[in-house]
Amino acid sequence: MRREPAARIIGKRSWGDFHLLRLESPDLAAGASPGRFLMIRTSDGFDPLLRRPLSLHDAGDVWIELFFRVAGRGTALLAKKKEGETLDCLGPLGRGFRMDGFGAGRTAWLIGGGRGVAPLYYLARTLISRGAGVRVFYGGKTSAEIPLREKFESAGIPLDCATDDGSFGFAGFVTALLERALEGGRPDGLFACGPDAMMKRTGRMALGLGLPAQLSLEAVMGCGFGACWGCVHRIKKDDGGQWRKICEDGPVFGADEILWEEA
Amino acid sequence: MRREPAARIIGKRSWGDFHLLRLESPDLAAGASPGRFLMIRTSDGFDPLLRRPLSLHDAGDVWIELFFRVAGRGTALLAKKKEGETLDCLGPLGRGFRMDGFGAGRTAWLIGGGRGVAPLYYLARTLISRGAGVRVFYGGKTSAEIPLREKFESAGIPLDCATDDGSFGFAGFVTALLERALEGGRPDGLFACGPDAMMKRTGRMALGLGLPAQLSLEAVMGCGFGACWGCVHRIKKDDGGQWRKICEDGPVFGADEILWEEA
Amino acid sequence: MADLSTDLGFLRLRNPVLTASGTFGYGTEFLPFLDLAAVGGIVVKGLYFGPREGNPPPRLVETASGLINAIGLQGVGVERFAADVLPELRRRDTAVIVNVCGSGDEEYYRVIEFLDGHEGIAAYELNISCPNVKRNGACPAMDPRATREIVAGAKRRSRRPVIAKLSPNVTDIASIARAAEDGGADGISLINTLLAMAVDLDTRKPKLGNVLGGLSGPAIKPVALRMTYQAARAVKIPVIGMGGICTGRDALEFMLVGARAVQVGTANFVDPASAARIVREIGDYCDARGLARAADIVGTLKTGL
Amino acid sequence: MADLSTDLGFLRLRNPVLTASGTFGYGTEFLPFLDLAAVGGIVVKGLYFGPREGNPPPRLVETASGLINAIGLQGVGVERFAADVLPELRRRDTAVIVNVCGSGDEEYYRVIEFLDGHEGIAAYELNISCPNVKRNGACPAMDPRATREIVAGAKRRSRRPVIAKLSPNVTDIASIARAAEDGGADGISLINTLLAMAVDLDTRKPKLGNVLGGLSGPAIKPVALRMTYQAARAVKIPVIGMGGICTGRDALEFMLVGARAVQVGTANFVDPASAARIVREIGDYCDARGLARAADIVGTLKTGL
Ligand SMILES: Cc1cc2nc3c(=O)[nH]c(=O)nc-3n(C[C@H](O)[C@H](O)[C@H](O)COP(=O)(O)OP(=O)(O)OC[C@H]3O[C@@H](n4cnc5c(N)ncnc54)[C@H](O)[C@@H]3O)c2cc1C
Ligand SMILES: Cc1cc2nc3c(=O)[nH]c(=O)nc-3n(C[C@H](O)[C@H](O)[C@H](O)COP(=O)(O)OP(=O)(O)OC[C@H]3O[C@@H](n4cnc5c(N)ncnc54)[C@H](O)[C@@H]3O)c2cc1C
Ligand SMILES: Cc1cc2nc3c(=O)[nH]c(=O)nc-3n(C[C@H](O)[C@H](O)[C@H](O)COP(=O)(O)O)c2cc1C
Ligand SMILES: Cc1cc2nc3c(=O)[nH]c(=O)nc-3n(C[C@H](O)[C@H](O)[C@H](O)COP(=O)(O)O)c2cc1C
Ligand code: FES
Ligand code: FES
Repeated sequence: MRREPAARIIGKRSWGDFHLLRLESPDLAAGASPGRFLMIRTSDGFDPLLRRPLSLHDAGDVWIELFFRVAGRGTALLAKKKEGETLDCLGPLGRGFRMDGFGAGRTAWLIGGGRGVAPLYYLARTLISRGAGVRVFYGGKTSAEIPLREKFESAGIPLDCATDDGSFGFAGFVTALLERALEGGRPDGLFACGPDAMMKRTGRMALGLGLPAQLSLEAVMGCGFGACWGCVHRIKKDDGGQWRKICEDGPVFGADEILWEEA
Repeated sequence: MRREPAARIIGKRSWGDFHLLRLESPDLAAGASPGRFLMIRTSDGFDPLLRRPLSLHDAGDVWIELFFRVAGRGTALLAKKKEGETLDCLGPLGRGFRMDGFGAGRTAWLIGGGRGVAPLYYLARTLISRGAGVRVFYGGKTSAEIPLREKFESAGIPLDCATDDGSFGFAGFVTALLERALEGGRPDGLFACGPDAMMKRTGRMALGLGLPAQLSLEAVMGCGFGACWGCVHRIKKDDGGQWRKICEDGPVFGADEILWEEA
Repeated sequence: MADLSTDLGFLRLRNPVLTASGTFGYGTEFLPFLDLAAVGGIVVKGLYFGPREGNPPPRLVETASGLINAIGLQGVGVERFAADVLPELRRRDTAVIVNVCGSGDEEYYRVIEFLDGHEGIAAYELNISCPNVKRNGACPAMDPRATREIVAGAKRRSRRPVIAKLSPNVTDIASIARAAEDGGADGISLINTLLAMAVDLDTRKPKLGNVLGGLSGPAIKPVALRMTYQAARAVKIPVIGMGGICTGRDALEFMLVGARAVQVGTANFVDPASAARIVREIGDYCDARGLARAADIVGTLKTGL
Repeated sequence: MADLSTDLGFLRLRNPVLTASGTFGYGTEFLPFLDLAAVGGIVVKGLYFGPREGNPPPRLVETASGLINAIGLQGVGVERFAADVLPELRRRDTAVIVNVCGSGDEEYYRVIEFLDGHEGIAAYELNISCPNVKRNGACPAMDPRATREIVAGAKRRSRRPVIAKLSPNVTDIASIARAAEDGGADGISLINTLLAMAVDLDTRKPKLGNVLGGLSGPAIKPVALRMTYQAARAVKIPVIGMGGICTGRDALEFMLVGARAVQVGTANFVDPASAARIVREIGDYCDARGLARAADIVGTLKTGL
């Protein structure tokens, strides 16, 4: 029977609205793989009521890390937690990135925007440890919104940054940076996480070039483990589409599976 | 226009379930007098929704103190607050103890049980500074429930303690201790704060002996400033009684004004 | 600065924020906390003809993001209101709406006839929806016919505009709203509290002296918003929305679904300056979005229907 | 250890805690978190005859202490349920109640007739109260006559007990409860969700793909408790209470006002082991108070009426 482990915060770093927590928990670490996520309680009371989904940002033998941006009340409460406090976490949940085939001699390009970069650090580390070549494209509105660039760099992960305002790296969307890079060469696969618009664009690009791409999707989640049917996205089926659960069948889907609604 | 001052916690002490907070706030201190109270928010969210009433436990020129016992969710949240954090407080509110006439040569006996002792420290200090003779009767279930006894003693306030289990001082209710003391002598007035049963008993005793007594009553409070009519208690009027607001017309009433409902 | 003024047809308000009846006392309780001229107007505590005792305590229970009350409309009655409170309110620059109560239709009419003889009242709000008085929570606003009749009766007698305050404890709020309109109401306001209950497991007794009470506060906002939306689509007279409003954004959401003005209730207890703060927040929102008039947002929800 | 067993007349349960339909999937989703044999029984997600697409997202909005959903009963239909889910559930030692849906009366009956041919179902719960399907939130449980007729129709066809699940979106819950009883229901369950709405101020659009949705969770508990109380006093058949139950004490409060069993809904999302924990907490409470049988608390509220 899976229990809800109360994980202790053993490390914390903050950059403005962005926060990184390291939790001690062999249970959570045991089920960890890149792209999977936890459902986390942010208050003891009933307001906010629901848990919040956060991706595994990294994991070791007895610890995991979370990286998040304050988006509303739940994440604001989470940002107030201090070292030594415990978090009520459920997980790891969902189907993460599929890395089979990505070993020596294969290259993977990872694209993340804003908080969407969270799962990519863990993914990059894991792919590299399998021998794959990795390049990360990391975008934000301003240089303050790409706080993890040093972390990637000091881990020796090749990194290209983009900021909308040009305050660091390429000036423009990270998808435009990716587009430019794709003119110069092709990886064996793309892995992306970020807002819907970015996922849609990355997916289109990949499909256009015939590149396999895995996209991690977001949705408001009621439960995180397949019980509420609240988190659906349209996924291809036969000749049409079908609402499938992001929490259970995803959050990572192939770009070729995803159907985007007309806006 | 009265504002809600956000008061900073500049000191904290705890004894198990009991906590003492010192808040820096010239605004709150300005309106302070013994028996008045504050309405305090315990959460940023909507659960708990309402403020919680807490008496002034002491006050100086730019600070006030609160002394409370964890009774439920609101006070539990309050107990978690740390030095340096701010509290959203409304007040001081209500009509406190009336001390006119209590100067040199007059004696006041103060009776408090459990958290009900909170306002009596401030009252005792103030009466003493006016020259009155003061004696405090302080009761709790066990010795752990009378944590303020050292504080009273080091302030030189004469103190008689009672515990239900006899683990400290007189063995029995503080009202029984008072009863015994009244056999040996009479003060010029009684001042009491505690649970309803204790207030009822103290009031009866005072009326029987023809002693003036002021009792501080409790009720669940919606607003604390007279707007919701939620906190009423039956108060004598002409030949009958009338629901009067504890927050505005009290919380301190004369024992001779209060009508107790039959249980 | 955006224009916040609000036209209810029968009444022009400086801004769309009123205080809800029973949550703002007689107004004077709030003088230490806010300037009455900062809000669009105040709806005073429900008035019966004579003074009322109200229900035995406990009268309040806090629930998850909500509050149940069973005050039972304790109050001073019209004579003392007219003698003591009205003169005080007349000196403040604010629209005063009186929440009118009655044990039967006749009492409502007597309250109106009495108050019609006094100045300083902008409109009456007929409280036909209070669940705290009768022990089963019944009220005229639960039935279209009773609603139409009492509104028509009040209109016939009143020299002032009449707003019908509706109950959420109904199957079909649209039909009740239409009944109020048919009866001649100048406007409707909703929602009053949801009939509710709390019990003490240990003593096995109800937590309220009155057994049943009315639920208010943020907990009920999603229901209030839905009913305001349904009512606003059902009638042509102006709708005043309320239920759990705590911020300027909350207020604007009610306007978005069709309310021309809003009332702030339980929030006044938590933060006595709420109503004035909400006015400021509405202004700030409009300014930030470049909206010239707050009223332009009324009923502009895009449902794709 | 107190005896937690619960007799609904038509069904004996090991304890009074069921999981509420739509909040517990088909049961199997929870196998990693709890032992299905620990709860009194499970009510599976609402089933139409055929597979259903459900509503477009967004389908959920969190509110103060509550959750609005407009899932729209996405589901696999009876054939796949009988083929894939039922055999799996039969292997678990728990009572399975199927929540039966329909677009019209006939579809309800077809679901029942089909499922009557399969083993491993303890009872049907007629979902005549789902506010998420039609855009105005209407449902049979809003009308006494429609309730009586559909219940009677289901009873005539079913070889199994039929529980009618009632809507809170009504003026008079007692009359609907009696209509279900008159129609021959073996029990009633309540409340389904409160019809609600949320809007996005900035985009001026509804926050739910379906515009309206149903409010659940702790926010609605005071309303649910009141309606359970009123319904239990109106009928003789057993009442199953729900709405915001998160703890053993919550569950016992519903029993105190007259529910013979309870259902746990939204709490399953927050803590997937909720239902089993609530069973434990009921046991602990009874033991601490020296209550030999949890069922003894049913309907023992002292109202002084
Ligand atoms: C599988 C998954 C993994 C995620 N991983 C991370 C992560 O590693 N780091 C990170 O910073 N964020 C992550 N998110 C997003 C994160 O869950 C939301 O930012 C968070 O739930 C917002 O909660 P809140 O209470 O702070 O904001 P709220 O006040 O609830 O909402 C603020 C705004 O965000 C929107 N929102 C709320 N929940 C979600 C959601 N689940 N998805 C998208 N938008 C939402 C709301 O509609 C609103 O506009 C992830 C989301 C999913 C689905
Ligand atoms: C004027 C006044 C002054 C007070 N001063 C102090 C003080 O200085 N120190 C102190 O420790 N306590 C004081 N109290 C009591 C204190 O307000 C309550 O203990 C507190 O509100 C409980 O909140 P909670 O959220 O912790 O408990 P809840 O979970 O709200 O309730 C726990 C239990 O306490 C009961 N309760 C809740 N509110 C009150 C209330 N206002 N009065 C009585 N019972 C209540 C509830 O019914 C419940 O049984 C005072 C009360 C009043 C009215
Ligand atoms: C303590 C209290 C007293 C109330 N008294 C009245 C009243 O006298 N007349 C009335 O029409 N509504 C009364 N109401 C209902 C409010 O005016 C309002 O309709 C309801 O509380 C919903 O708004 P809210 O959620 O903002 O509080 C009262 C509400 C509360 C909480
Ligand atoms: C996401 C969700 C889906 C639901 N689906 C159904 C359903 O299929 N059939 C049904 O009768 N009730 C359904 N309900 C209502 C619940 O069974 C229950 O009546 C309601 O949520 C109140 O209980 P709660 O507050 O404990 O959640 C659903 C509720 C939620 C939150
Ligand atoms: S979040 Fe509940 S099914 Fe996906
Ligand atoms: S607490 Fe509101 S009137 Fe006293």
